[in-house]
Amino acid sequence: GGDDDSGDAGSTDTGSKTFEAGTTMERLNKAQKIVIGTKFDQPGFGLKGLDGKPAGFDVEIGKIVADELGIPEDKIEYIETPSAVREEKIEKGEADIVVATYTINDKRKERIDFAGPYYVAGQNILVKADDTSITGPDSFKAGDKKVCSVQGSTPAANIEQYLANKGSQLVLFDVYTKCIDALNSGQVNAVTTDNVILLGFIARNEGKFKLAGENFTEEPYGIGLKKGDTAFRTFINDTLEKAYSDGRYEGAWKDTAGKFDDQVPTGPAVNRY
Amino acid sequence: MKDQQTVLYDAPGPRARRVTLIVSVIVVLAVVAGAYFLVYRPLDEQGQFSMDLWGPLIDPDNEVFSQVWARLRDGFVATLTAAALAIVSSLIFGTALAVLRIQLKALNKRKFSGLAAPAAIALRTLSWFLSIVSRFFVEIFRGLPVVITIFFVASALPELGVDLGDILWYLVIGLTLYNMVVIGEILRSGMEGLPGGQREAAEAMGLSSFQTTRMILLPQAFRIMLPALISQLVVVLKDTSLGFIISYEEVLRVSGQIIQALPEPNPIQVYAVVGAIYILVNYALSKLAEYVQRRLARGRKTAALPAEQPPAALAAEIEPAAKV
Amino acid sequence: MTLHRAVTTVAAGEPLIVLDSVNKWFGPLHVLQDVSLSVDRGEVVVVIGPSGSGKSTLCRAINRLEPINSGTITFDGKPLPAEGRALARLRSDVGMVFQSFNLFAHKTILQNVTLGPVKVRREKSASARDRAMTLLERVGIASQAEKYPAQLSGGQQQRAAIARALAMQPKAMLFDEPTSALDPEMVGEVLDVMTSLARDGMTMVVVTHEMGFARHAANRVVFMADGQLVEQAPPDEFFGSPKSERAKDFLSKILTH
Amino acid sequence: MTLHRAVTTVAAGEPLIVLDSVNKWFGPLHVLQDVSLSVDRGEVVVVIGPSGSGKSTLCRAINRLEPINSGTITFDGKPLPAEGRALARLRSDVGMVFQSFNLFAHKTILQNVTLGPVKVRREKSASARDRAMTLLERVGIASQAEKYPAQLSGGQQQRAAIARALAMQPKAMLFDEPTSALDPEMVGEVLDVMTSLARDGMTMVVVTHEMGFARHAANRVVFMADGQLVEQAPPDEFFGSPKSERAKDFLSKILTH
Amino acid sequence: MSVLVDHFDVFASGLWLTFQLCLLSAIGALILGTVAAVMRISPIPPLRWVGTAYVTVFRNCPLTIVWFFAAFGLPALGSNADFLRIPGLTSVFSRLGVDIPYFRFAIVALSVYTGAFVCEAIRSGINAVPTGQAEAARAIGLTFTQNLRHVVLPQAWKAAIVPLGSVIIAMIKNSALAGFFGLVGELSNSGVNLTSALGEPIIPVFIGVSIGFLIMTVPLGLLLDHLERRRAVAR
Ligand SMILES: Nc1ncnc2c1ncn2[C@@H]1O[C@H](COP(=O)(O)OP(=O)(O)OP(=O)(O)O)[C@@H](O)[C@H]1O
Ligand SMILES: Nc1ncnc2c1ncn2[C@@H]1O[C@H](COP(=O)(O)OP(=O)(O)OP(=O)(O)O)[C@@H](O)[C@H]1O
Ligand SMILES: [Mg+2]
Ligand SMILES: [Mg+2]
Repeated sequence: GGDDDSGDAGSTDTGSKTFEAGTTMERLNKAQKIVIGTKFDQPGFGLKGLDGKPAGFDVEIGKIVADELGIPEDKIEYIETPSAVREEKIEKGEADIVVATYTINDKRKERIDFAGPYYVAGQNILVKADDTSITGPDSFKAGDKKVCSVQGSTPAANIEQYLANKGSQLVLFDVYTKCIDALNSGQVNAVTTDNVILLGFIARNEGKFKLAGENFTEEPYGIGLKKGDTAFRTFINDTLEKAYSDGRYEGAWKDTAGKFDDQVPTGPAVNRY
Repeated sequence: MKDQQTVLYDAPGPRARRVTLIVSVIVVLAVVAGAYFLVYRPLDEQGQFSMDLWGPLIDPDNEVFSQVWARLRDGFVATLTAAALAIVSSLIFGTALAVLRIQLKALNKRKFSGLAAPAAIALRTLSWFLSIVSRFFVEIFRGLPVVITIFFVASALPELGVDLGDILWYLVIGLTLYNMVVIGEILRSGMEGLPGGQREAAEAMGLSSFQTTRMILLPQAFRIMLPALISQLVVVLKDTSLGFIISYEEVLRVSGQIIQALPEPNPIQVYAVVGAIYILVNYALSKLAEYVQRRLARGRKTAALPAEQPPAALAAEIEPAAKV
Repeated sequence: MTLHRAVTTVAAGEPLIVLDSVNKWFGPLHVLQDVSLSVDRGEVVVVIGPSGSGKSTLCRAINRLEPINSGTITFDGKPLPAEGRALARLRSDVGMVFQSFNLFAHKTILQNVTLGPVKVRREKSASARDRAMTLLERVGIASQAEKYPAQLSGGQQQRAAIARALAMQPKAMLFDEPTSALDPEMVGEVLDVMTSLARDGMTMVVVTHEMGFARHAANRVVFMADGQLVEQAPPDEFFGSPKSERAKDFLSKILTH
Repeated sequence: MTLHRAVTTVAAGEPLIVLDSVNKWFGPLHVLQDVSLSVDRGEVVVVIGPSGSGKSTLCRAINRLEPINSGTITFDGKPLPAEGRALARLRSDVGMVFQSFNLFAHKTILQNVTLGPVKVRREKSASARDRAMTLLERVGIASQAEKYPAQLSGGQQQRAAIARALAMQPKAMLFDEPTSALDPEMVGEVLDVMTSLARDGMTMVVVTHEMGFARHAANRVVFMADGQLVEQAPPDEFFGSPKSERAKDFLSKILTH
Repeated sequence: MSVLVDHFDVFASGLWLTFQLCLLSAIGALILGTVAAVMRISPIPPLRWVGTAYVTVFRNCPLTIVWFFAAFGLPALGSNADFLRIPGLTSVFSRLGVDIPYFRFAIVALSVYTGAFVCEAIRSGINAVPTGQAEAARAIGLTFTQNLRHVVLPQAWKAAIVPLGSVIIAMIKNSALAGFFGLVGELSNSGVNLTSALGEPIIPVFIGVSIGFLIMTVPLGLLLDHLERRRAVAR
């Protein structure tokens, strides 16, 4: 992880931050501790490294928020929040915020609130570098191309509608690395999920893979927090905007997901609903 | 008791020994050739034996060697923790279940003629009801895939407002639900498989039904079933790997994370190493079961080792290596 | 049938065990058919008969290991209790010795013998132990007290089982083919113990094929066939001149070879 | 030892089975110690001795169900073959009857009896069947031919087992405690069959505890103890005046009760 | 509970696919297990070693690892398990013939893993035949193969039926892992898909999945209990 140069601007004045009494910000600052939910198995965004600590763009965003709350890095506790349990962890208060490639949608907003988005991903398709037969999701309609994704994921549900025959075209695993192995050894022709994840694999396997065409969905990643905590949501949105402008956002990207995609994204406009 | 195998054919004479030798040599050659052409060569051509892939696992000088093994160790500790907790609680609850079912069986035969009619009817209904419930419990958890049970526990309990915090506990409960039923049935069939004379002798002496179960049947069932119980430990140890479904960080899930974090992904190598460790540990356990079995057969501190004790629908898991 | 009743009521002493018109079915099989029998205090009754005639069932009915379908069984003046504490108390008054010994395999001989007195009679374990050792002495296996059943020969195990039954200070003893599972050279040692018990005045019901024992130790021989009590008489009379055809036939089969 | 050899070679007839200095170990246990024995054609030899003395092992060694460690066994003038067809042929010449019958549980009585002739001797199944029925007739269970072993009484099963052995038209028969697993009233029927076989001149080696049979059917009684062949003599002589202490002791134990 | 009705087709087709997988794997496991068992009782030591090694490895290794090697090790060896595209079978079990090999890999994984347990069940059946039977057969002069064919195996088969049934039940339950190794549309995978991707409530969906498995396992278990009781009485 490249956290050494991103946080020091704020970490010197830890104690000096003050927040309005009764807010979540004040509570967390007083406690000098925050629990951040993230993924442990998502290269580039949240992946548990060999040192046992998670690293990635989501983790860096979490650190920026913590820093703004006056909490030093070593006081952050990370818990794993796989897709299925994210809402629950927030509702129960087990995680103060969840930064975990968390697509904002209305169904989820019924249970929790989102700050952000801080990044807009989109579903895309990964193919072998010399493959010209697949140019987008429509290439699957013919029924002869096989595609891989992860069990129970939104990308898997999205791609299904482009398939002529699910049984002979779709392969699902529990993690994307298995899809990459299957693509490598020829059991499938393509892997589909959010572009950033795919970019990670392109970078790790130099010259072997490429993206086939443009993103065909929009996946705005947000930061999940307890429903109704508007003050906290506003605070995080402010923090994000601040980070866009003062270079911390760019730094976070470059050290993590930027290793796969040198094109630094512009911070998307936050949605203060 | 002689092994069936040893009486199937005669002690070999000179000609039989010669034939055996020739066939043996052919078999060995075939196995070696098969291993070379079907396994070694294709893997080697793909560079699966390169040190880039194996280094992090077997080369102490590799820069990530110690980190990889530190994580693997944490994974194994997590695996062993879950397995140990699960086996202990399965033993406790399984024993209770077995005793309950045996007692209910005895109770269902009683007429409670000494009591007033309503009380007798109430007691008989209660014991009948409990028998049905325990039977259902057994059938359901014995028939469900353990993955499903674990997943169900981990998602249903929080939804019902029971929050245990650490996912370890969901895994332990899921494993326990299945294994307590299996162990309960092992013990129950062990008790029922004891020579009928043991129970009769105890009852003829004036011991109550519960005393008989507790002092005469259960201790002997434990001894007889010890090998099967140890083999069940192997099952639990293997099944902890199903914790990945609720993202419990046991050794296989940790392995997955290691593979993703290494610069050169090497799933085949990592899983081969982890698999080998699993096999070694479980093999040692089944050897222990075998040893215990032999000691029991020699010492015969129990009334009898029934000819075959695994109850239907369980034998697969409990059949100790020693027995078969 | 009435004849038998007459015989038994004429006998000296006071009846300890009385079976009256006992019937027992196993499903469609009528294994005890209207059996009436009375055993006096101090009497030794030997039951013989072909395999499957219901001898074991009779024996087991007396301490209600086998419930009966009709008729009554009285022990020491009281009808057999049906279940629960009362039944357990009755059973502790009737010692039972099985063909297959049925020693508790996970306990030493001494523990086998003291278990009943301590757990059922709630005796002090020290005194139970002392009495157990005396009994083991009496049946000649005091030196084996600390061993497990599997370490003993069949004859020794059966003698331990007798000591275990005696430890409850029973009013009567039931023996169900106590020597059938023994190697021939061990039969004698068990019969010796039983003979000495009989001499000491224990009330005994013994199912056995050992005609020698029946001849010299029994007060009365009872012959069963097909669930019926066919004939009963003192041993001399029974072996000398059996009345029924079936008894003659049976005796000819087992005494010729 | 030399004495015994002398006795057997003096005997009339021609030896069919000859054991010479046979030794057999089970691990450290020396179960046959330098055993020499010769059985003549038509002779009936009864082997007795305490449990564990090696009687069964001796019996099983004769048709090589148990290989021996040293010494030689000759059958009908030829040493026992070690393996293969020759061994199978030898075994088909030696009938064996076990204590636990060992009838093939999944075949009818008739199938049990015809299996050997058809599969080993390659007889036509019709002729094998005819002969089987004659044999079943002879042992008195022809009416049970179509039943499965489990449907028969012990005595009937053992007689079927004898018929099965006879169906191979053996030159000698080995019996290992053929009546020990039987109810007492069935012992007679099996012994009767064996006695008639003996009368017909079959060469027989019989391990048994039935002293009556030994007395009236045996030409010679062999007493074993601790793996050794301690004493052998005609039955009258052996039962009348046993020479060795161990034989006296053994006889006193099994004949008194 | 309306999920069960709304998505009945999903559950039904999941059950059907799981059933196909189990049926084919059971056949494979029985074949492998029988071969291994024969090897393990043969008089040829290296055959016994191979049989023993097979059983030791697969009994002691978690199924997830076995499955991993079936799904990723086989491709590494250059195989798509095409030997399972058996002409007659592919027309009945269409998944067997599709280009995606994961149904075939699933069969390989389950068969190879279960075969080890089948081997032990068969051996336990052989051991359950009283030794006297084989001895009596030898005593009338039957050879090793005659002995096996006419005396031991016909009886062992009966004794092995119950343990074999238990092994098959365990296999049916183990098939629930197929969804994690590339097989789309199998019962448990359908459940995960309904809850995670389509956001259906967890409890009813998993009750549906559970019913699907119990439909297969419980009757089989009851049948075995029954067989076992009958055998116990017969004995
Ligand atoms: N638990 C039972 N269930 C069904 N039938 C039984 C049961 N116990 C005994 N029987 C049958 O009842 C009849 C009498 O059995 P019992 O054991 O009393 O005979 P026995 O005279 O003791 O015979 P043996 O000399 O063989 O011991 C037999 O036909 C037997 O098969
Ligand atoms: N397969 C075996 N392995 C090890 N020891 C054995 C084996 N078979 C028999 N023995 C031992 O060899 C000795 C002789 O056994 P054997 O069966 O020949 O005695 P036996 O005289 O027939 O006794 P019994 O009257 O009890 O049948 C015994 O001590 C027995 O324990
Ligand atoms: Mg009886
Ligand atoms: Mg013997």
